[in-house]
Amino acid sequence: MRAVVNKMSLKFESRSVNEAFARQSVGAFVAQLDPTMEELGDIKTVVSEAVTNAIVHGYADKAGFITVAVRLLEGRVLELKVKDAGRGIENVEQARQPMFTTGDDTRSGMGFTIMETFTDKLRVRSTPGKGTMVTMVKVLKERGA
Amino acid sequence: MRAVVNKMSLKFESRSVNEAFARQSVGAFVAQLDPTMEELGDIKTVVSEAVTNAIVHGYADKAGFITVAVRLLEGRVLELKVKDAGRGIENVEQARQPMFTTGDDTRSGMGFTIMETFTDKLRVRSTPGKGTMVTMVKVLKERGA
Amino acid sequence: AGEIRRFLRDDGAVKVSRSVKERSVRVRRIQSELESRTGRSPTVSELAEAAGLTVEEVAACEQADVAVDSFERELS
Ligand SMILES: Nc1ncnc2c1ncn2[C@@H]1O[C@H](COP(=O)(O)OP(=O)(O)O)[C@@H](O)[C@H]1O
Ligand SMILES: Nc1ncnc2c1ncn2[C@@H]1O[C@H](COP(=O)(O)OP(=O)(O)O)[C@@H](O)[C@H]1O
Ligand SMILES: [Mg+2]
Ligand SMILES: [Mg+2]
Repeated sequence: MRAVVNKMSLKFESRSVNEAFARQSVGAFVAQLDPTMEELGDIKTVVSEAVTNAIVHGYADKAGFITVAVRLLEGRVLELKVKDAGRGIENVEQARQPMFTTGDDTRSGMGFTIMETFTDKLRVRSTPGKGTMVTMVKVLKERGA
Repeated sequence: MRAVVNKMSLKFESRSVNEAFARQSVGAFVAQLDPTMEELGDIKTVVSEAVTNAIVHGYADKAGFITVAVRLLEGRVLELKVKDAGRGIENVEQARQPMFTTGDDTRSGMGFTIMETFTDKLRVRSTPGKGTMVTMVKVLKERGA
Repeated sequence: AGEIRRFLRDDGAVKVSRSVKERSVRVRRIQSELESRTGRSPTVSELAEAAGLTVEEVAACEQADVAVDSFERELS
């Protein structure tokens, strides 16, 4: 296990305006690792995707809370967890396929593919009727490398 | 009671690097009200003062968690709560006096005065040995006003 | 220096939405300048220093096009 250097968590309501808040807030926390703008852009993007999923799919029928927990681990390893207590996913493997969506035609079905591409590890745990937890791990480049 | 329009909370460790994170994160949340730069500056400043107090005074002897809870109420009313479970304040009235400090000579003793000046209401609840909760209320100007 | 510049610009009454947009444009310009000079992506602290901002303020700048670009690059 890697030692935890710093950590924080955010909790907020499932309102679409909070997607921008979550991505900015995670960006401000990650700034202490002095990432490049590209790394930071990737991180903000995956937070947006996961939080948007919680709002749009998880809490499609009812409002609720979303938690984003961020840990900085030794060796510039960033761990992001986005959790909702919404309706959950029946078939996670299928949901993770590129272009699979249960949403309307404004959805691309590319959210999980983006999360997978922009991070080093993506894990999705979900229980129908109980909620979903998405965990992402991203290793930032060494400074001066 | 005013209706709650939106709310969020942050929880983080008492590390000085997290002061900048907290002020930026609250700023990102408040951005949905599209405040002026001056209002935003005031809000970030009071968050900094309260969070710095929690880190420097509250958790002077031991590390711990700080919670910042923000609610947007109807009528552009912002409520900020900064809470620690640190050593608490013996005499709150005295602590709130301008220039009173128990810190070293790098401290100005002006933190509570700044919080009072830049907000519309400041309440401090503290129990020695248990912790401190600072509540601030700020009413933002109407848009276009 | 950042404090003084902010004071001189006297932008207190300016809405945050406008100011953040302007700042993002400025940071992006500085980013491409640094990139062409050094041949690598600048870090947020390098940008913060060049722009007279805090690292958190730089981190708040949106780089929407950057994320999309890198996604397309990685997929192709
Ligand atoms: N937090 C969530 N709660 C419930 N269902 C989800 C959640 N996240 C994703 N899903 C399901 O996984 C599908 C694929 O997600 P994604 O790849 O982001 O594509 P899109 O959001 O465009 O549909 C969604 O259509 C939805 O059915
Ligand atoms: N969260 C806190 N926990 C314990 N003591 C506190 C806390 N906040 C403020 N204090 C006490 O109140 C005093 C005055 O605070 P402040 O006006 O911010 O001035 P300064 O931080 O410069 O000392 C501090 O010196 C400290 O004794
Ligand atoms: Mg999606
Ligand atoms: Mg103080």
